[in-house]
Amino acid sequence: MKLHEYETKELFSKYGVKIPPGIVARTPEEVYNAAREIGTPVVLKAQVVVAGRGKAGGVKVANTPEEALELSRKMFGMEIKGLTVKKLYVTKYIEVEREMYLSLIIDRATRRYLFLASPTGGVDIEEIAKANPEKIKKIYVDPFVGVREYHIRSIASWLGFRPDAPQWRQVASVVSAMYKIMVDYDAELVESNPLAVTKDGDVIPLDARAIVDDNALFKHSDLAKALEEDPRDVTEFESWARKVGFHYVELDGDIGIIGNGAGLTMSTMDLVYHFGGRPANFLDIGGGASREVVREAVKVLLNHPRVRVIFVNIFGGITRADEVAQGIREALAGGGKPIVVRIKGTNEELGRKILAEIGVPLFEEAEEAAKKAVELAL
Amino acid sequence: MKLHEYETKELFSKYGVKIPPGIVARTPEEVYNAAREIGTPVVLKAQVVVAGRGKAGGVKVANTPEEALELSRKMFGMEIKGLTVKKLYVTKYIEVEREMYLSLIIDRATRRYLFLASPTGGVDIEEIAKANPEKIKKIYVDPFVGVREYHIRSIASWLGFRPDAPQWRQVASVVSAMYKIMVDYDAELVESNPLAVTKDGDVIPLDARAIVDDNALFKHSDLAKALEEDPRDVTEFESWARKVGFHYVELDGDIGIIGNGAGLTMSTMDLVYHFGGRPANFLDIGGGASREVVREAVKVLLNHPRVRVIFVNIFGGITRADEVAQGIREALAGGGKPIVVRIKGTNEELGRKILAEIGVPLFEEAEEAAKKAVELAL
Amino acid sequence: MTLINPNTKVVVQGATGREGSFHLQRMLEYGTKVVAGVTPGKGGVTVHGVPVYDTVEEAVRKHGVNATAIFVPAKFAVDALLEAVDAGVELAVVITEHIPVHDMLRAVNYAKSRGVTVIGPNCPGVVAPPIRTKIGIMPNSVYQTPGRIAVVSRSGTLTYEISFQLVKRGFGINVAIGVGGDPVVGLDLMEATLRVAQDPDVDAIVVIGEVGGDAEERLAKLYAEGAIGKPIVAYVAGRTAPPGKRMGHAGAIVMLGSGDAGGKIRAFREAGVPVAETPFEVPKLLAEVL
Amino acid sequence: MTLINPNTKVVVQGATGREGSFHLQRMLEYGTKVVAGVTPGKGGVTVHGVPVYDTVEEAVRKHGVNATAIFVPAKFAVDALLEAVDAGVELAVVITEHIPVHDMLRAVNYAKSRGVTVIGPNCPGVVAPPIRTKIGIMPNSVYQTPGRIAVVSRSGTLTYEISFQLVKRGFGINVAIGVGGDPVVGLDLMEATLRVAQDPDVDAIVVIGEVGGDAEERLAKLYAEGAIGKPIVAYVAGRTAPPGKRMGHAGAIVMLGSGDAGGKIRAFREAGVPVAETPFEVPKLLAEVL
Repeated sequence: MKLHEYETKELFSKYGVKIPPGIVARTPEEVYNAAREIGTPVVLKAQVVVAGRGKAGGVKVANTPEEALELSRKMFGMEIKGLTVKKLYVTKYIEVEREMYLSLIIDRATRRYLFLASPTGGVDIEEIAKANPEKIKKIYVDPFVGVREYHIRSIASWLGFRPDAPQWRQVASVVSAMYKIMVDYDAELVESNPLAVTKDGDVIPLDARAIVDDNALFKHSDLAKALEEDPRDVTEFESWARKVGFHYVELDGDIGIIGNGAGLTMSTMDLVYHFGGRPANFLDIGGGASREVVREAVKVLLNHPRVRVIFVNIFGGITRADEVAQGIREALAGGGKPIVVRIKGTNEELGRKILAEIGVPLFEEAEEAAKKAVELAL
Repeated sequence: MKLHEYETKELFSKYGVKIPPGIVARTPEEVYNAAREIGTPVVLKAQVVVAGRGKAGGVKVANTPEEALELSRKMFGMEIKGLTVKKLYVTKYIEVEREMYLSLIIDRATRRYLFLASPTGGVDIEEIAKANPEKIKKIYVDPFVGVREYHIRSIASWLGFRPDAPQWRQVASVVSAMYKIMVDYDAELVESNPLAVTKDGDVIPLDARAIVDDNALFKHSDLAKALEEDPRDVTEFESWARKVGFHYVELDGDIGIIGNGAGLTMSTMDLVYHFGGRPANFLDIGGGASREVVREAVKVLLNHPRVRVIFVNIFGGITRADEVAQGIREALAGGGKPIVVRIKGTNEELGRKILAEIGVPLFEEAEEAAKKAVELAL
Repeated sequence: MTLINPNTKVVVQGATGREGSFHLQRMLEYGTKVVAGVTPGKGGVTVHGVPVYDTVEEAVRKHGVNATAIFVPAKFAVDALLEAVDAGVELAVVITEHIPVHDMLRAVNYAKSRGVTVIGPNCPGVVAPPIRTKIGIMPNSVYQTPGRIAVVSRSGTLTYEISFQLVKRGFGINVAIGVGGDPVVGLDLMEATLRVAQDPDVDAIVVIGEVGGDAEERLAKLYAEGAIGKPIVAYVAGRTAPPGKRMGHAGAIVMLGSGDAGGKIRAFREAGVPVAETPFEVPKLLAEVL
Repeated sequence: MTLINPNTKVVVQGATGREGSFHLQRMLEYGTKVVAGVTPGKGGVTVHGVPVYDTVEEAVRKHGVNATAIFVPAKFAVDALLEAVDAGVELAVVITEHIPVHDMLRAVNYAKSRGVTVIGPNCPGVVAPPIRTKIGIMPNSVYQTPGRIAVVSRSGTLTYEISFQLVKRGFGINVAIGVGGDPVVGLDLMEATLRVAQDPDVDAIVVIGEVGGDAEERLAKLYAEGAIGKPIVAYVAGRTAPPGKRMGHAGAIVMLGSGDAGGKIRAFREAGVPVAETPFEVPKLLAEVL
């Protein structure tokens, strides 16, 4: 779950970090009132969970409440990288002296938490890594040890502060807060970019974002509720698909993909692409998927406006082929689109038989099946 | 710091464990009122931090408030193993079906927490270990893992309960509370003995005690304050000595011992005993002790009524011999007792010279010095 | 044999559950010495003739169990793993999916500190046809042909698919390890490859990667440095995966600009590892490097 | 040499403090390669000619430090130890006394999981006369005679005392290790003895125990099983220590009925280890077993 800037900043604030005054607004009137309350100049920031919203016109400065009202009318409803702007975060305009970068992730290789710190920020970490890799320092934190003074020391001095500078404790506060957010909220990423030194000499997270582990949302009912109310980065199809319980990602082609297992499903997409087709989606029915899930999966693609051919590629491990076949049969009972099915695995023969009964062709190999799917989509 | 039964039980209660109703009383009148409030029969329990107070007459049942008043008059002021009874814990009398044993310590060998559980309790663990060693089960808990369901399962089933028994969750609650007390309060021991199954079928800590790491008291100002107000298991001399800042333990002989380092000081006691003398105390001035501390140490023993000879045995490591010598000289300025001094170590010659100036004999070897001290004490 | 051997004695945690019971039977059929099951509160029953206990400790004490297959639900899986570690198993295969990553991070570190090898979570496990031992959920039918090829993979079904292709073209399999699709796994693609490379009975290794993380890049680097010492053929899934999107596996995501399939394929090729364009090309490339 | 060797390069944490600075100089005088100091916020100064840094990481990077001597106050000592572990030292000697035991419990476990050997806390350290290297606070004057006797002890000053007696009677010392007086130490009396026993340059081991815990009993058991393989002479302090009282060292206490000196002496004697009645008897018994 990707957290909005305002949600992330609220967490920073909860853990004692000073953040710029800000109000979330859902209508131009709310923007106007917020601008008056906060005091102009203000910044209007589109709350969409994508990078680069500034370049896309999602961040504007308003010098009066009236200007804020005016600007917000254009910003609400804007599309930024496919996402519609529904909320604006109205924040105090802050004069900035220097922009830094600080993020916290889980490092897969070392199985530790990892801070990435750079004394220059404001652009994506990828860009810093390309232009000035020597500016990025890695500070590892073991989960059994947690953030300690020596980590803070390492980060604060790398960001350019001396222990006796007033900013030192502010950096310490940001570092501690990021770690607490990471651990307490099961985050996979907590980022402040830019982490700014203001003209007044304060260190504040001028922008911030976080991604929370979807597998841990059961522990965080407040976030789960926020996600329910504002699915943020998913299309209607994605949202629906996830509610049914499988992994679904929207792509831009016309061949609907259903696979079991993430790797096989991705490989099926790649295979379609390899033979000249364009996958419309990623739909993984997962391990141990029930007949009902398979049925719903096929139905999603039957209803998908862009999908012209459905390609089901199942190599049975924990999934039982007869369950898959029955799900497909049930889904097709209500009419259909061309379907190419390949099943191999557990209870395979039974699955084949079930499909044969409804006249759906079966392929032995995914390669032939992929070619057939691409052919049907032409 | 040894916690009283009532203090330990309050911690159990804080962490959600049901404990028998109880009130701490400091006067017979308070006992009477407590007995009325709680409802008789009640148990009067002397709050002294030693084992075996029951056998010593420190635990009595009263059937009426009047009887409680009467009994308490005899109990207040009682001496139990050298400690005076100043507080009685008045608790509801509980009918007991079965007595169990459960404690939590730090296991030095494995560097893990260790629960000791026995389905029969009420006597010291040493006695269980002697009579029924097979009844004691050890359940290790790693500090990075903490108490988990599987530990609770192991303990609860060993204590004789089935997962569907109502006592199962009560044992779980006791286990969790003990672990929390252990970690949150830096305890070295948390014990419930007996942990009782009542006639009503409840599992409750009928008696409980805990020892908190003295080195961690700075984290627990509430406990430090309680210790200040009620030094509990120390004599006046011990209390004084500890306030000065060194380790002091009262023994029953007449040769006062001052050493640097715990091992050497114990060895000095043993040496005196080996040559037929009786050590009066253990006084370790520690590593890096200042002149002031040494002076106060000698003064303590000068003022000690039982000490007839003082034996200072210093082998200088982190301690500087000249500092020791100066401390001794300063202490002796106000009059004295026979003193035998042996110093060896850092700045040794300087120390020797200082002592020579005030006519205190110096020994090369502790063995000769010990013999001399024993001789002087005859 | 890597990870497992003829003395491997397995306990199934979650043995009385639907999946646990189903796969316990498949493991027995394959030849695995499944000697015990564990389901707290169900101690005393048997599943497919295998005795079930309340605790792993009991299974270890009574049957000398040294490996576990964990099928318990995500909320309880970390506890099950820690219990197995504390009970003294040497290998833990965590099949369970959807375990919170921070919990697994701590558990994996703990297991390592106790010298326990963890495979998974969210993995198909490990299978060794030469000794007919499987701890996991791979389809038995695919792993009937022993041989000298090792398969190491971040995927489940794609592993079966490619193993199937290998067998079909006459290759035999020494061991197949699915390391798991989560961001934090006990043994990652690089580490597992390094392990199988040390087995004298392995001639070549098929590595199946996917988007997310940098295990493929780290492996490519090791290979280039000569640390593997055996031929590798790679396949990487997810060339058509969009950035910033989680592709089924919790670990299959391009984040902070790193982990895309293109970069991994490039890293392999630059290190001299041939990369198959499709799963079906793997046997062909394998034949070329042997 | 056990624990230290001619390539041991030491950083002193808390180098600018009173004790740290004092002992840094003593270590230099003895011959120890003290190449750096660390005091957060004091980076840039020098102490007795040794450069001081803000972080251990810097000391490691610039001087190839592989061992640390920690002199920082109790409240900060655990952080200092963890910092050293994360910075990659191989050996950490924690001199500091009064560290909360739970904090040390976690730190020692963590250090072990990272392969770092910890000596202490609340210890005099380690000294090896043959290579004139000392990490700790032992008086240099006592350790001037290299030889083939190892001394392993839970005490500080008592170790110097007995080492002094040994040297006086003509014995030379290979290594002396004070394992520390706390209940939880990085390497306990048994473990440290096991380590020195493996050194071919050690002929016999003097073990100095005291009340509290069961390290002496465990060592006696190992000895009886033949796991030490070298003669041991023991001394145990605290025969006159009353039960339930902490005797200076946090670890020197008889608790739950175990840990008294009598039991330890009995365990040693039953295992065939001679136990000296006084420190001064140690050299005599040593001469008898050699």
